[in-house]
Amino acid sequence: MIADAALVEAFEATIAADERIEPRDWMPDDYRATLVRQIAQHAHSEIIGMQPEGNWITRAPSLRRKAILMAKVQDEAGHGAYLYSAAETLGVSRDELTEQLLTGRQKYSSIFNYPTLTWADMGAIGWLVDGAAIVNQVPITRCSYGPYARAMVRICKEESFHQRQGFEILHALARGTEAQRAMAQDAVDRWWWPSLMMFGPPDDESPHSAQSMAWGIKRFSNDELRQRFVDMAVPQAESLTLTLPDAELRWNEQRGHYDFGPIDWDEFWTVVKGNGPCNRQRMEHRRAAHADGAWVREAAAAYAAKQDARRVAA
Amino acid sequence: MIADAALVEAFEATIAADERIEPRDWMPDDYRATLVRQIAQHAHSEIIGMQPEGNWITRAPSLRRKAILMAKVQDEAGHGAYLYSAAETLGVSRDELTEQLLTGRQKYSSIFNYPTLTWADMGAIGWLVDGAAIVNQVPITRCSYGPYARAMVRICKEESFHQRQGFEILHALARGTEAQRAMAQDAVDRWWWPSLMMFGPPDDESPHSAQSMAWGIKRFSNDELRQRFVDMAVPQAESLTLTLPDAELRWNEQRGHYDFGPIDWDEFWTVVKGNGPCNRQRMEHRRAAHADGAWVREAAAAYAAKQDARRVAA
Amino acid sequence: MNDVATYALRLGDDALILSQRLAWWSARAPELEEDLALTNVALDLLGQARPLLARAGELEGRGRDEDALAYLRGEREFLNLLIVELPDRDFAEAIARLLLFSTFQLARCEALTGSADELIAGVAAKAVKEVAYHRDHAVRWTLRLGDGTEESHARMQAAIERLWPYAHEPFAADELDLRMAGEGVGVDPATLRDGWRAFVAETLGRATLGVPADGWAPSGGRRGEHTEGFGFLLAELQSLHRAHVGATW
Amino acid sequence: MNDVATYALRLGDDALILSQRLAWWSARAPELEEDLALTNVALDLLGQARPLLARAGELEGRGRDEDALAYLRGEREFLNLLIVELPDRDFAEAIARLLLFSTFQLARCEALTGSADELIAGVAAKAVKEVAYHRDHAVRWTLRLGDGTEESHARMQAAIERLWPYAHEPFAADELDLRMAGEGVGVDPATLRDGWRAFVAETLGRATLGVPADGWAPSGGRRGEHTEGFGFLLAELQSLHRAHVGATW
Repeated sequence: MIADAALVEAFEATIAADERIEPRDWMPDDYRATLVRQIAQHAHSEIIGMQPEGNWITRAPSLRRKAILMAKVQDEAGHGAYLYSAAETLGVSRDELTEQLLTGRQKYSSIFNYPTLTWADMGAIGWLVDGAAIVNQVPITRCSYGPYARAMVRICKEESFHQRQGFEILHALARGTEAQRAMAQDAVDRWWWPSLMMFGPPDDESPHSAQSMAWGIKRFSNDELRQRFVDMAVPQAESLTLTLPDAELRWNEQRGHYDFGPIDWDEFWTVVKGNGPCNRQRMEHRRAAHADGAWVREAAAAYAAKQDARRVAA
Repeated sequence: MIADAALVEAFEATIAADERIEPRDWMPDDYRATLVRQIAQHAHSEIIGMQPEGNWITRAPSLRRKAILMAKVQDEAGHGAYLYSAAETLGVSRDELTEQLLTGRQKYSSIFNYPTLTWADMGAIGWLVDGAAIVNQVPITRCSYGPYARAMVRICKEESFHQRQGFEILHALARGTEAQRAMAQDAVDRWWWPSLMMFGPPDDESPHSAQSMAWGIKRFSNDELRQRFVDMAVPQAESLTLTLPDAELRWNEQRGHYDFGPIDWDEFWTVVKGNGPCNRQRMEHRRAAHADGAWVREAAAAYAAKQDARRVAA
Repeated sequence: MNDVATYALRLGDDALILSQRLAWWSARAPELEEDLALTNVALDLLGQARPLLARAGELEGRGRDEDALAYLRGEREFLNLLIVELPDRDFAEAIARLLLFSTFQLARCEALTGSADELIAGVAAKAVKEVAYHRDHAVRWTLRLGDGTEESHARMQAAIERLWPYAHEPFAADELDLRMAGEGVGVDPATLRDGWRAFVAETLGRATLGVPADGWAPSGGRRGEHTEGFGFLLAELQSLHRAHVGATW
Repeated sequence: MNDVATYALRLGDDALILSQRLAWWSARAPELEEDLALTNVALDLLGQARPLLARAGELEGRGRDEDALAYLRGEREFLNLLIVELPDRDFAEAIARLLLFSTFQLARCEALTGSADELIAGVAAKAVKEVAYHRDHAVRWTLRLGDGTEESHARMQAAIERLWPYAHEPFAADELDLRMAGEGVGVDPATLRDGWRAFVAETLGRATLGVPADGWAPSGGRRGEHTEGFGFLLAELQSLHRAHVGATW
């Protein structure tokens, strides 16, 4: 089917005016596909992201921290739910998306393929990983696709709450015992570089970015966002009295930004391609939970069908 | 088939002379059945008895204690193996006996239906439960059935080693911190009465005992053995500086024995009938281990059959 | 510990330990909405446990706060009912436990809103709404599983059978319960039994499930005599806290 | 810690953690004889671990004994290989791990009998016989499972596939390994690889099992970067000891 010229024009005018495309509006197939891919990946990241933090819920070191962590992991499930709903407005069902995740055809953020080795990782994930996510996501609150933009407003609000909680965890550790302080530094050492990788490959190797920018899905380049994150993180690290594991990190008066050392893109691609420390574990866990729950979902469907039939009969 | 009078006479003469009946000797059906029941119950007790102590192997508080406990639980498996072999000399296979255990047609000692709640229970089980077992079993080293008597010689030697180790655990705890001492006393409080029940119902309610005595399978009555155990345990408790939970316990000069309070036989029968704290758990655990291992046993059998076939073909 | 402190600790331990068990379901539930729902229940329970433990520590007067009581007691010092500490072998067991326990807990909370101890009364008043939701949630799933597929029916029936023995302990009043009921602080749980039974039986009936026969009725939680799995639960719960003696988080 | 202490700790941690995992099989093995056999292996390994940890503590000179090292280190301080810490999901995995690890361990023990550190040499000399038995045992079961039934073949192949990625780490020498090899205390594990591979491939072949393709090769154990399950193993192992600070047992 060839798109009606008037529809194309309307779509482009909406984009140009920085207004929102809504589900019932006409949109190009590629625009739709790009959004589905991106929203799905984002939703899957929330779902898979529950695992590394969920790993510490039963062992949280105080009841207050336990409650905060449980609520955070629950928020991630909630974010996953909003985002799947946003994707559904584009005509894909949650079942299809789940299938794409479980078969590995759609990705989730590689950051969740690193293990959480100590409690301090709850702090580092909150501060750095959620921090990077916020930098990535705040521009999406102005995304051209309405449902995605609106989901992101709510998500960003919660994420910033999470980021503050992560910072507080590290803050308490950094001012705690020698062992706690070492734990905090170790976590930051392990999570810093993977967090920088969250912004994706350098601009000159990021093929889809230009089109996404043109469509108002993406607002800033990977490298711009990465720089923004570094500039934000460095003074925060100082206030935590923790160091960032990069000897080349220093203020560049001329650029008005922090310079930082080269990123190990080999590691990035290794993890993206499935060979990070936890890729297999995360997928196995999700597949097992899905498989273990099959009989429950079937029961719910069977019950609903029976209820419908009873209603009709009555 | 009516037994030849000469065979009966030879059997009775052997018993009368306090000599041993061996597997190839003729014996009355009831004698055989009694022995099978008793040896099987004893073997099953060793197997089920691995669970309450196995429960603490991964948590033992020092590497030395861990090694001792692992070796002890292993000895129990070994005792089970000897005893099943002894029972096999009477014409029942281990598979049949396992089946009888798993279907609940044969019993195991009720003492293992109590839970091990703390590390001190490793001490109390060694000291009291193995102690009671030894008092029960030493006379069986002179049992009229040769294979059972010989198995028991070896078992008693190891059990007395275990008893000493249990005593040592309690000794260390009783001389340890306040919390350790409390843990030791608590364990003794919980295991004392169940240990007294291990000798079985009072003599006037123990119907099978007379025949077993006549056959030289049993040498002393339940109450005689129980008294022997109490007389042994009281001074040991004193040397541990722990108390036994019986206000009526005192030396009776006239009898030359310790008097002790009434046993709660309702509790005994409740547990025997399957309603102790852990009856279901012990059986479920054993059934699950057996079921989970089925494919392994089948593989071993299939491999052995293939090997035999290859040998024949070669 | 005095009576009221012990009573608060019992209530708090029930909530804390069930919360810990339910937290296991995080990222493991059969569907996303259920992950959210079970975590909600776990969070509600944790929210109930914290002030109750704090109250117990305050009444005890030895300077133990909620964390000291949660993280630094041993197996024999926890006073929760056995039913809340059992591990879930499948989703049906999680639902069966929630049905049996929350039906009891709701009745207990309703009674405790009038407690002479203000903190207990306050926690109960807040918890009534929460636990009513837990019970509704359990009922909805009991119906779906009981009257769903052949497999779900069988699993749900098995779960109810497995948990039923542990559903007697909550109603067995001991002397402390009776003293607390007498003083208007607590409630005699035996008085809640008929209502509990009626509700559970009606729910199971609607779900086409049978009410198990009464029989074995294990107990001991209130005396700190727990199941063997409980020590492993505590080992996990307390591991990090105990590894850093005296640290703050 | 100095180099030799760290080296002894690595060897000791490998043995300690595998022993802990194998101990799980107690009262859970497929048959009684196997319960005895797996416990034997676990006991041998524990017996190897103890003097090695003690030696590490002695060389460190800060007064830590075998128990301080086993019970009072955190997740990031354990230096065992990842392969020994993985939980067994079935008996095939227990056997696959024992085959892959004990074949490596035997070669390492043989090399270490000539260690310049007398304690390490002594432990290795004693362990050679024990580990040869472990390997034989693993080989016998690999044959039975691989060439047994269709199910056992599939399970054993799956177990080998699952563990294979973790079989690379033992041979990846780091600087400490090379220094220790240079000083005659240790062995460069890379030199053991060909022999290991030949033996394992031949065994798998006899068992009608395929040798997996090399690929993903996780590592990190020697730097204290473990799998997420490891913290739970430690929580259990250390729970009682940590609950009683300063107590003797």
